[in-house]
Order: sequence, then structure tokens, then C-alpha cells
Amino acid sequence: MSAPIEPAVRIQREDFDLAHESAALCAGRTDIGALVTFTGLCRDEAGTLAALELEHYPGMADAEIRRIARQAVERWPLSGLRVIHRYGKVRPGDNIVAVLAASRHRQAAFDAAAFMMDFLKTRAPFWKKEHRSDGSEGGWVEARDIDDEATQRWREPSAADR
Amino acid sequence: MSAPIEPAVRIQREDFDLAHESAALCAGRTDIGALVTFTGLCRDEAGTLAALELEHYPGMADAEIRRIARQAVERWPLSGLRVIHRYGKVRPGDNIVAVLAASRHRQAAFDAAAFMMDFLKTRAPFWKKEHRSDGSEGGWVEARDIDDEATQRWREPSAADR
Amino acid sequence: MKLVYFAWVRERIGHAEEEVDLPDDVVTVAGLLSWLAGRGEEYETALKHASAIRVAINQEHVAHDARIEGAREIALFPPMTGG
Amino acid sequence: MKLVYFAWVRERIGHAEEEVDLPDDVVTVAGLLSWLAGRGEEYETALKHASAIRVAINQEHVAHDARIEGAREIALFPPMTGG
Repeated sequence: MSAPIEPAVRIQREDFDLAHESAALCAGRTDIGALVTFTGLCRDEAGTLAALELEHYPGMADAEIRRIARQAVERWPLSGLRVIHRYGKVRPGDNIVAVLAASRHRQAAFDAAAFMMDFLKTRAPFWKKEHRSDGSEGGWVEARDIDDEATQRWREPSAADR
Repeated sequence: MSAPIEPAVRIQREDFDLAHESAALCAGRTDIGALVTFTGLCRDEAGTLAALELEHYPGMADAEIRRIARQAVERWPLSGLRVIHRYGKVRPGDNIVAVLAASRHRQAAFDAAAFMMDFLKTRAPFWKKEHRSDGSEGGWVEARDIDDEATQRWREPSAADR
Repeated sequence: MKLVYFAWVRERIGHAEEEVDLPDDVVTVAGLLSWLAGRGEEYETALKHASAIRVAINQEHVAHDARIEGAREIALFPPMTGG
Repeated sequence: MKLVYFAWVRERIGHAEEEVDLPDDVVTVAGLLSWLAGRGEEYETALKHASAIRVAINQEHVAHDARIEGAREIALFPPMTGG
């Protein structure tokens, strides 16, 4: 196994373009057999949400996601890993977060992307506040226990997940 | 849980554009919180491959992938599922297959995409033949036992995977 | 009955499809494979590791003990390597 | 020492950051939380469920029993809901 690659992490207000990010990750390479992308979007099933305000801890958001990403590239043989997380106001249907993981084979790419999202959800310093369509404040989104539980499955050595 | 959605399946010689497929899957929707895409690409780490020839069983390729996709939409609460598999000649770095799975939450999207790929690898009637850069025939790619084993993990009720 | 072949099964047999009239005593996939293997050297070579051959009847995977009555199209091919 | 607050911790305390001089007997995160809670009603409200408060020292997560000596910046915030 070759040395872990350097993950790319960006924290930004602007939207991102998954196609552009995928192309940048794979450009000119013939050692990538599998690319898994995860995109997290702003949902509004009830039709009552005007926007989500994403607050973050500047500096730590980037540092913490890099710490998680470094664990991922040490654990799986990745050819590329890229994470983008937005802050500021997003509207229903808008992108919030993207993880792209590339590898020779699919299982490493799937596992690394899922691992990144599980830890990003519970450790990256971002908080969502709802703004309702009727002008009222919807309050802060509450953390879900299921997200903490999801991180537990990565405690085993990675060979046991295969 | 609402009725399973209708998966979109395409078997085609032409390349596909992941960004276009993602946009089509998510257009005008605010009930999608997670989109997972898998792209399988033609690899050539040794630098000896000129192309892969993808042979397929017309009719059955489409029917079999639809059968797998119907299992996925019955098993997970998906908002969208799209599968594209190419046939004909592909070169190193080219796309071969894409799976896009959208859901409210990430675990269903990750699981459905991984499930599709595991069964597609072992059940969809496609075969790869190598053409070498030196003009010689590289022979038929052999099936990997690890791909058969990967399908076994889906035998348990899906709740046990979470 | 129509038989179709793919990948190295097709290459070794030397053609992609054919119509055959099966004897009455060929009633399962396994029976079909051994009957075919007796039709000549190219069939024998293609089918010599019979357990490695995958079979579809009317475009659906079947096991080697499946009955073939009612089949319109039977396909023989190696383990799949798509994706 | 610089304290920074986020999300509803920030809203309840009423400001995003401040400089504080800690008494010598405040040596752990838990000690800091209870000292802060005694600084006024807004702090008491913000920190009343102390176990729900997450803490970072110098931009790294720490547990409530962590020692705070050497900290340049301590952040208090609710459980995270990014991603």
C-alpha cells in the first residue's frame, strides 16, 4: 500500500459543483476504479422551511474535518478524498456538504465516504438554525442519537467491516 | 413509508454525465436529504491496457438490473434510483457504470447504492475483455470471489445492517 | 429452441447463437450442458468446466438443476464481470 | 483567556466571545462550566444542562474532565448538527 494521499478540505459560503469536483479528482488518472460521492442537501418535506442558517466555528471546522479525513486516508487505500462543507444560508434543495472518495475498488470508496459523513455529522463544528416560511424562527436543529450511534460501527478494525 | 419509486435503468454505448444525471434526479425536489453516487471507471495501473471491450446480453442486462433495482426500492425508502451501464469499448479513465441513490437520510442512500453495485457485479450479464496497448489480446477479465462474497452481507434483514 | 452464447463460451463454441432440436430426454440445464458437450470438440472445450457455466432461461438466471421445458431462449456464459 | 460561544449557547449568553480572568482554582472544563454558570442568569440558562455542552480547547474537542491550563481559546457549543 502506497503512502496516504493528502485530502482536500474546503469550508465555504458558496455553492459547489459536484461534476467539477469529480472531474478535478479524477483528471488524468487511470488508477481510479471507483468514485463514491455523497451530497447532503437542505430538505423541506413539510413546505414550511424558508432557509437553514449554517453556523460554524471558523478554523476548527476546517481543522476537525481534516483530522477526520486523515483518519480515512490512513484506514483505506484511497486515490483521492475531497470534502466541502458550506456555511451561511441555504434554501430547500440547496447543497450543504459533499464528500468524494476515490479508490481502486468500490468497498474502500464506499466505506471512506460513509465514515467521513458519520464523523462529520457528530464532530464537525456546524449548527443548523431553521428559518420558517411564515417569518418565524424555527429554532436550532437538534442532534440525533442515531448519528452518534452510527459512529460506533467504525470502532472495529476495518477488516471486520468487509 | 410511501410506495416504492420507479427506478430508472439505462444500458447504453454512449458515455454519461454524472452531473446531468444528478440534476435530473433531484430537480425541483425538496424531499432529498442525501444523494450517493457511485461511478465505476476503467482502470489501468500498469499502463498496458488499450481498452476494455464490454460485452453484454441485450435485453437481459436491462431486465436483470431492473430486478435488482426493484429489490433496492422495496428495501430502502428511496426518493430516486438511477443506474446506467455502458457496453462496447471503453478506455482507461472512461466511465463504465453509475448508480445514483437519493433518500431523506444518508444511510438508506449509501446502503442502496452499495447493494446495487454488489448485485450488479455478480448478476448483471456483462463481460470484460482486455485489449493490450501492444496490440495483443489480454483475454477475459476473471470474476472475483470477493464480489460473490460481498453479496452475502445483504442476506440479513436490512435493520441488522444499520 | 434458441441457444445464445456470450464471452469466452461464445468464442470457444465459435458462434453467438443457434437453433437446436433437443432429444426428449434432455429436460434440465445440466442435461443440456452434457448433451451440448457431446456435439464436437469446440463444445467440449467450451463446456468442460460445466460448473463454471452460468445459465439463463428466457433472460433470467437459473441453477443447473432447473427444468428447461417451455424455454424459448437459453443463454450460456461465464461468471459475469460487469460493473 | 478567550472564550467563544456558538449556536444556542451563544444566543443564550448574549455574545459570541469574551476575555475572562479565571480564578486559580478553576482547572478543568467542568470547573470552568460551573464558574461560568455563576456569572449571571444568562450564563446559568445557557449552561444549565452542563452535560449537553460540548467543549473545544484550542479548536480540538475535549471531555469535561480535561485540564484547561495552557488553553488560548476555549469554545462552548451544543451538539453539532452539520453535514
